[in-house]
Amino acid sequence: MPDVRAIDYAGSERLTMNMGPQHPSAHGVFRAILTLEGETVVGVDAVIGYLHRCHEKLAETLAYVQYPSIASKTDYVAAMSSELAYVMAAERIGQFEVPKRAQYLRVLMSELQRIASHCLWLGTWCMDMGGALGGGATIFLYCIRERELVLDLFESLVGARLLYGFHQVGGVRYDIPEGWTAECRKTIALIEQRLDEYEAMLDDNPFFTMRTKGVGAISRALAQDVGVSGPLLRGSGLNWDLRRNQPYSSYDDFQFDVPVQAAGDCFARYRVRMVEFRQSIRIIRQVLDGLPAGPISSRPGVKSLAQVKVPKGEAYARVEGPRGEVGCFLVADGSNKPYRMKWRGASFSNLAVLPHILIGCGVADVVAIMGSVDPVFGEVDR
Amino acid sequence: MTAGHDRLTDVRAREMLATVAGVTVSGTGATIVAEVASDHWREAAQFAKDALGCAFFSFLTAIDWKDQGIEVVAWVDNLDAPFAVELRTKLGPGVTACASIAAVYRGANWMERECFDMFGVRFDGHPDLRRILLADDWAGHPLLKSYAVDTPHPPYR
Amino acid sequence: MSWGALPPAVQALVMGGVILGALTGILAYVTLLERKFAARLQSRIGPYRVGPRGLLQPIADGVKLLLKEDVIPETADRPVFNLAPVVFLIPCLLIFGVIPFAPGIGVADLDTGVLFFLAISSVEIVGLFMAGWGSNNKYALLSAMRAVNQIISYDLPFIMATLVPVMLAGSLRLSEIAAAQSRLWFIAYPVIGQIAFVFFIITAVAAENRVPFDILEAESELVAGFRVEYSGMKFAIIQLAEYAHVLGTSFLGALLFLGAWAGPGPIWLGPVWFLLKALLVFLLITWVRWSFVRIRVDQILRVSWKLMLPASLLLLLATAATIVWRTPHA
Amino acid sequence: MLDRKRGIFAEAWSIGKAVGQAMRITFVNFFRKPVTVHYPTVTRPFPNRFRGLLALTYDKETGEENCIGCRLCEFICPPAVIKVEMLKAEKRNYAKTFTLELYACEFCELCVQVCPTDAIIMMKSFDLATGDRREMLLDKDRLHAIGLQHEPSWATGNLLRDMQQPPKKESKAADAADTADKAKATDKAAGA
Repeated sequence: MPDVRAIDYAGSERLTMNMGPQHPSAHGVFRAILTLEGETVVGVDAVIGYLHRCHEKLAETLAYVQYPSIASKTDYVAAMSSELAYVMAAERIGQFEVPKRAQYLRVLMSELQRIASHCLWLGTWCMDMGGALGGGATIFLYCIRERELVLDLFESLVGARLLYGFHQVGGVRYDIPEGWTAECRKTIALIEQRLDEYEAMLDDNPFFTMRTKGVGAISRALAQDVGVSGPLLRGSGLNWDLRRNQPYSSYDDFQFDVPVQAAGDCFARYRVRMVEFRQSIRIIRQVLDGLPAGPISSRPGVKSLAQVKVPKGEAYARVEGPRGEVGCFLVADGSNKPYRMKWRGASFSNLAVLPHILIGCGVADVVAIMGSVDPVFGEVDR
Repeated sequence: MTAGHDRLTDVRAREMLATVAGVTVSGTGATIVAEVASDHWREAAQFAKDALGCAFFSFLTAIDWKDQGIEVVAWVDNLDAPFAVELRTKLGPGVTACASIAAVYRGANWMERECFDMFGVRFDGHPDLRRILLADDWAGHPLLKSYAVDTPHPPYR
Repeated sequence: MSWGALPPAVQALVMGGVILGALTGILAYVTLLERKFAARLQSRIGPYRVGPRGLLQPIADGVKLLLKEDVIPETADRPVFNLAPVVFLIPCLLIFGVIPFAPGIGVADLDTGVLFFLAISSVEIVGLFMAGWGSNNKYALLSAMRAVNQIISYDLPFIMATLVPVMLAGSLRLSEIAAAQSRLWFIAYPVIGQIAFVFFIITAVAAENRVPFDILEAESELVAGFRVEYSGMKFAIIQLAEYAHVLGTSFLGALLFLGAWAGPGPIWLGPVWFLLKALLVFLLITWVRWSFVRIRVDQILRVSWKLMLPASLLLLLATAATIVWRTPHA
Repeated sequence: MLDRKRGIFAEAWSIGKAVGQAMRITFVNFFRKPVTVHYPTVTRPFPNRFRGLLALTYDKETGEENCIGCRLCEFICPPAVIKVEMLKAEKRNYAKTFTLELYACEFCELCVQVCPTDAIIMMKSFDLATGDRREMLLDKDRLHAIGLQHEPSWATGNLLRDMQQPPKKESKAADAADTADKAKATDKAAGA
């Protein structure tokens, strides 16, 4: 029974409309059963679970050496930060030491992944709002063009474009080939220049601001109460970023500032993410300048299943992914397979805020709000 | 913020939490692990939110300890004086009912539905307890250790 | 049998046939022009596989739509559903009847040319709403309702914007308006011309439901608007009608503001200049289309009633004032 | 769109400026070279470490099959798509059958990493589209054929493991020591 708030229009009967699961702006597989009064939404029931593969049961049957490349399939748009969460949880239980170079590489890859993920967010959001045959598609193609450059970097480093298996317990599996750093510097310089173009096209563009200012406002209390995190939390005025508040993998060696907007509406989230673009570029430059030499893993490469054994214990490792706090709560029983793994997906909680803020907005706003929440359904359904 | 009190640090929070009935505190540094008796579950959550100011709800899940029964874990954060409270309650062998904290934290609504979906834990007081990820007519609760033990080594192709 | 000896009726018939044939050819290749132009705007190539460098693409599209099965939904209101594309197409082709492509060439150069053009071009809403209603589909109905009030609310400013050159030229006959611009194109008119041209483009974009006002088939919400149940030949007719309407408006814009066939070179080059100017206006509309995000339907209506209508009324008053002030008192 | 305080003209002016700016960007882009290529005729270059199709290799000098049927790749593969049967012989062992279900392979490169004799590697090619799923069930000689068709990418078992070599023994004596002999132990087990 959707939580329907009684808005009494005189006699106009209600229209129940299905948005999804294969709706063009559904960002993957999500179905919202909207009850409409004319154009405004009066009731929302979200149906998820279409992409459910039970990662948590899989984690109980796959060893510590196998699961990182499967962990990247939870949030397939930000694979690096998903793997990092799992690997850090195991390292925290077993007190495995990670060499300095591996920590720097992890930071570098997470920030590159943030840029690529934010590119996809901006592109699909504008495509939702602007129409596939209109201005939205233009910005979508610009963003995809930039994202391809970052994916090429990942491809020359790891060999794959989206799902890497880059991390392993105790460090990373690949080192940077020569000539990669120069290519990386060239790419982020180009992206920085292209960012100014996106902002010129969108920032004070009346069509864009009309669609986003004051739409889908999330209050500070509601944000914390539902567990919304990342750009949504910082868009609602909360200065909370795991990279700075609870630094992991030597994030405290780098200077970067955390954007916070007070309004909490779609435009605030847009501003937060655009500033995050630039901060990630700033971090990448600092990492590339200070990359130490040395080994990339404190344990030998994967040779057999029983190679990594994590002693008995529990740990909750939190990573600041592009969509928010990606956490992996790991219970280890000393064997080479975890006893229980809970995956805290950022998009799951970010999506849980939708039924609270969609009541009362128009159908077109539902699309704009969905885009600004930027859910990825591999992470929602796990 | 909640009831005006001085700069709440994790040390003070630990003492305040210890005074609550049915709660034994452990854990080091900024993470306070609170073992809660299952009948004090909702009061402990309410206390954490109001007195300790843990407004940020991170997640709620369960662990199936086979014969010792199911243990429900909730992780809440105080973002200003950064410390985290890990509320844990053992439901006892064979018990699958637990108090719902969806009234305290709205984020727990979906998390508890997922816990019911995966573990079969019935949260009484939950406004709309039904399966969230699996189909409504799905038989069994996958994350229980007793589930699908007989199926051969994956893949299930 | 020289051209003059033919009875006027046959003359008009032959001229109509010639223009219709030329028009379908131009329309087909206008779609390709738009796709290639939009592709370049988005740093990609556009259709290149069919024929040399993609030139046969429109023909391929036409044949494909012809061969596609023509599905009629079972619960559709059959007569309304089948008639809608035709009612949608007729006005869009009729508007070309009144446009003079060169001093002598033109099907019918009515003395109330502009009035005829505006009246006929707003009849297409009937066909559109029939399509929305006929297909008995929730999304189509919602989008048809939106379309009706959007087009009506933007027709008024559109009429005001087209009246400015009419007042400057002092006549409704299109060829006279073109002739009046021999000295000075109306777009070059000191202040009034530029504002009128900008208004014309904005309302033209809105009247044809192009982005940023294309709430009508906002696929992220309404999946394809009123066309969702159409397929095969009927879908091709609706597409053709829509492009015909845009092309008709850009021909009108070229005639009203850019001095239809005025241009250097011999006299018979007139129609070519006219076509080039029309394509220029068409590309301008397309350029606007590919640069903006769509705005919400209630915002569109608010913009139209609160901003466009008062502004265009003001513009008309200003034009009248300048005309009275500039013409020496008789 | 119409906030009263700035008056109609300032409002119209800012809208005009923003509209002009947005259209300038699309216009500037009109003259940039398009990034898309005519795919089938023009293909983008493969990076050196490309993870493409899987293939079995032959030993360079002796021309023999590298695979010794040790089934390490079968155990490590997360979706368990590889099935190997060992054929015992006097000097060394061979793989009697080696099937790989390509339609379920995730290209995670763990099998290449664990292979002690660099038998299974990945090629710089990805287009093996077939009309029939059964063709995606690759057997030994199909895998060998693919190995000869395309250009192999950089990664082989030993190269990957050397890259991940943990710090030298003297710097972290205790930890490195036991992991090193554990690694040797598994080598011996694999080699036997």
